Amino acid sequence: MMTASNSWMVSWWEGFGLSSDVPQWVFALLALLFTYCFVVVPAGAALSFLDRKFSADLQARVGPNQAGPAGLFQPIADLLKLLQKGSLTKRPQKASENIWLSVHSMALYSTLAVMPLGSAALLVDTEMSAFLPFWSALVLALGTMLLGLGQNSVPGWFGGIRIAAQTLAGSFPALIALICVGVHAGSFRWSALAGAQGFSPWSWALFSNPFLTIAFLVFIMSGMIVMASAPFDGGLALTDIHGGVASHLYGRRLGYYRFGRFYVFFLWSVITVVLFLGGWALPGRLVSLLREGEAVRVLSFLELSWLMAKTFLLMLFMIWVARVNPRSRVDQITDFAWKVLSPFSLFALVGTSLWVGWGIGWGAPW
Amino acid sequence: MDKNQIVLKLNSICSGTVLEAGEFGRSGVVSVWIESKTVLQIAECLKNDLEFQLDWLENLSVVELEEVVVVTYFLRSTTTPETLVLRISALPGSKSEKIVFPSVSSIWPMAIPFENEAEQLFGVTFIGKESCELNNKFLLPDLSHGFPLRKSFDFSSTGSAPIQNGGHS
Amino acid sequence: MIGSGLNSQTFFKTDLTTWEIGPYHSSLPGPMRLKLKLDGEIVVKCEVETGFLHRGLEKASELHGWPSLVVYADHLDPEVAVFGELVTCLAVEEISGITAPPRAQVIRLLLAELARISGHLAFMVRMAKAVGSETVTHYVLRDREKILDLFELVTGARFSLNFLRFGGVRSDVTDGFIERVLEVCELIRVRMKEYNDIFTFNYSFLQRSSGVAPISKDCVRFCGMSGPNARAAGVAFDVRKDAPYLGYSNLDFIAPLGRGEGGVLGDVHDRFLIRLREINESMEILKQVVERIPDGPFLHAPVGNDYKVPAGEAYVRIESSRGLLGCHVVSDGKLKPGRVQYRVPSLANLMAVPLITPGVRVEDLPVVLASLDLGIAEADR
Amino acid sequence: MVRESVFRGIGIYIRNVFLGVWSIAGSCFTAVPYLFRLGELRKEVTEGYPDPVSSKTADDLPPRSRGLLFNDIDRCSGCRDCEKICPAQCIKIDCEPGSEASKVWVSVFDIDFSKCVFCGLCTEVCLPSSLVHTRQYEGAAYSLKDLVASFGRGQLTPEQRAKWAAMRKLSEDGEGVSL
Repeated sequence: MMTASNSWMVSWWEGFGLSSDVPQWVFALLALLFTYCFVVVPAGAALSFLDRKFSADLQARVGPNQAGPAGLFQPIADLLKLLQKGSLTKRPQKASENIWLSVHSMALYSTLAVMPLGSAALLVDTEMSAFLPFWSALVLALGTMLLGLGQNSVPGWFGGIRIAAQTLAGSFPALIALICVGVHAGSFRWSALAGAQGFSPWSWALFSNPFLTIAFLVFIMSGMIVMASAPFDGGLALTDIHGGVASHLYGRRLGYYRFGRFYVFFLWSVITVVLFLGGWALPGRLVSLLREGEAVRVLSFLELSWLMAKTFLLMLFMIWVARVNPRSRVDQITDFAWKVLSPFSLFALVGTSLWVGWGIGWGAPW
Repeated sequence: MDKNQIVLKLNSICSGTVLEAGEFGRSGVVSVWIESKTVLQIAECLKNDLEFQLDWLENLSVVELEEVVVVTYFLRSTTTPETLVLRISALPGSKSEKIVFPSVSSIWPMAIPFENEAEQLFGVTFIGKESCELNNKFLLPDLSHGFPLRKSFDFSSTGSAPIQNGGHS
Repeated sequence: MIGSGLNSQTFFKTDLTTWEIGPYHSSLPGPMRLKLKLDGEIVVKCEVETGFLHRGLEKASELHGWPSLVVYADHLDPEVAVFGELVTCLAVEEISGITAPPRAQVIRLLLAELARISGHLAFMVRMAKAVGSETVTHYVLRDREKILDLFELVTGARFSLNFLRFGGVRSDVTDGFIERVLEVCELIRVRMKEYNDIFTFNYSFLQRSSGVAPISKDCVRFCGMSGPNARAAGVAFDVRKDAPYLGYSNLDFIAPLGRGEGGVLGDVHDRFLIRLREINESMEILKQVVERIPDGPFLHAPVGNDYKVPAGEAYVRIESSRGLLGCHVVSDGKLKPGRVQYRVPSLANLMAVPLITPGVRVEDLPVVLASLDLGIAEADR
Repeated sequence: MVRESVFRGIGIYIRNVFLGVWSIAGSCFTAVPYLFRLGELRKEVTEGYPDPVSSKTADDLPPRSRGLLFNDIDRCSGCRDCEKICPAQCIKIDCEPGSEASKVWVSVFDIDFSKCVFCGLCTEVCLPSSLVHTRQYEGAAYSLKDLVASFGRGQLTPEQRAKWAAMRKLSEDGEGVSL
């Protein structure tokens, strides 16, 4: 499945002068480790700082400025503070919790292989690769629900049930919106999806036809519902059910849980950027120049950083909506998902297929 | 409704209940002392009678004046500018003996929280109190030390001397 | 009592979940306990237990001399301390037959209205926190600081002012006070427009608050409620209008009533809007009064160690930011007060909680409790 | 219920969706000016503490603000008025007769800030106004003992006491003789 020729790992590997007859799974494992350690974790740290600074700016506050120059080491400070927290009640660690934690994280981070991080960085590029990342969103929701129900306390029970209802309601419109993009791009391969969009915004799938704009909005909102991010975080609400699902977590486990939620938030934003906002497409001339000069590493680095820039902007947009608006009730969230998002996503699907079917010209210039 | 008319009317309801009628402090409001047995009938009449229509018990305050425990009902009407102060009193036997009054919560339901408080702080039990889902029945950590708001309450039993100033020099 | 006839109790034969929200909980406005019976997420029965904050304020007032009475009245409701002081001073003045000089009356009125605005802003902070919009919480707290700075300028403390005395106020108003009051009024007028854009007419806040836990007129009559909660249900009773004190009678202002914009008269949205309107009314009062502070003495006579109040009793009521606050003082002519009893609006609001919460969802419980503006400190005394 | 026409229902539905999105977007955009600090009203207001630049020091506070108490012992007449009026009874005074009849030696004048509620009654009652509120507010301490501020002049040594007693008797006799 993995095309060794353009795998960027091979070029890195030869860069160090090592032989390239190593079995494929070693490259895959290294790629996964590399992506996790040098893309996902730094993005987590950077975004946790940006989120706090950005919310502070929104709310006439100063934000973190004590840890390091202008508060840059705040993520590290947060991590250290979290790790040294202990539990007041010496609750015995249930063995089942450790098993659950490991299984949950394996399932959650398995979609790293499918992460679309650049034209050369595609480890898995199958016909269904656009649908695979949904797996981690649903696993997170399942894990959160089990976490809540396993707490055998009333807040936990409420939190778990709310997360389940919310994820069900949110994933239907998200999948329909995804199909719209597939209809527009012709296939669900990452390379095809990204290839259908150029560097300039007019060539993005977002503006290629009005129905895809609706699909974009539906995809973002249903993503916030599936992830239970701020305006829709009834399940984890601090006020009425005491943090609901995660109220009994502390220290390392709480940090793990929070990073799991960040990972899905990050993954959802990367997918949205690749699907709708032109992914890693760089100007054609620059790409061809680098390709001739055999500078695959520089090309993949530039593509990755352009993708990350757009992803962070999109995440800040979501955080902006989260910080300003009040939280909705779970029945209002599920009503909103079933009665507003789903019809609009179906309407967008019909529209896009008619638009592409009748071949109305001014779509994406190939 | 000036003082005499009120006294006449109340006496007509159950004869001889009005012990004394006067003015409440300097406020010009009529204050009527009645026997504690007839509180329910008088309250019923005050609320439903067309002349009074005193349907809002604004405040129920319990005071201990020279060993006499006085329960004061401050009545007000939501329809007419009519106000009245109704007072009943009793002499407690000893420091820890409870006084019993009929409860007016069946007529004025807003009296329940006040009666709960009076029960714990003054030892005035109101019989026939309506049940209510607001219970402020646990104001004091433990009720074994007597009734705090009575003058005869001695702090030695609670083991902590009170901070007090003024008036003892 | 539950809306639809079909509820899970009859259909699935499940019994009700009981859940006790203990004295400390992030959704409660103060230390109180709610014993809930839940059918799924909908509250069927709710029992409120208070008394956790009983500190024997009235007994303490009896143990100390007359000057300490004002210091204890501050802590009746620590958030808006002026009202406790005002009602106690008016009661003692009525017993001893003295009246505060006109300048002191106007200063008291100014401080009362500023405390009302600060109380309503604190109410908005609790509402925004219950609904979960962080940004509004920070904006409103920042604006309340301006009023607390005014308090510190005039009285020396931000919350427990200890500024009113029997027969007037403790010291005169500093000269920069008048400009700063007008400045604060102007600032709040600008901010109110901004709150309306960001919070009041926000669609999801409308969804969270309209039609939730309405208070009917007979519930107001049953619990003897007063203040903004009663006026939101359409019961027009305001002590400043019906039993004027401190010269409120010659000021033109209106006591706003609930209009049922949220669909049902007296629901959470009405209670929220009425407090915004009351902030505007208080600003109008401040503007009318602050230019025409009459000059003259600000204190009848200094209050010292040997201050005695003639024997007698008095019951006085004022309109605090939570409702009708009454104080019954009995004096037997000695150096210490005989008995001080406070009639508190929050007791009536607490009595209404079990009546309006059946049928409310668990998620809306914090919003309902915040919308009633319960002062647990004054309810338990 | 009369069945409304479908199109009216759709019309209301679309209007509600548009209304919702418009008001949410509206409230989001009111927060944007804060992002770029536009105008005087939208600067950040939190102050770092202790921050040399922005945090308030004692003299930024208004003149009347009631901070920690200070008693100028030379002007204090030892009249104990403040001790009597204090609701928290947190002032302890111990006086001894001074070198002349009119003078008083205040040996102990302790204010226990763990009990003081900063109500200001003592400063109001103090005739020589030697007891005043400073604007200092940093009163944190590691133990309850450190919270007690003492302004007294310290116990008299027995000889000192005897010497002053003799001086007082002398001045009394002096007056007796001159009469």
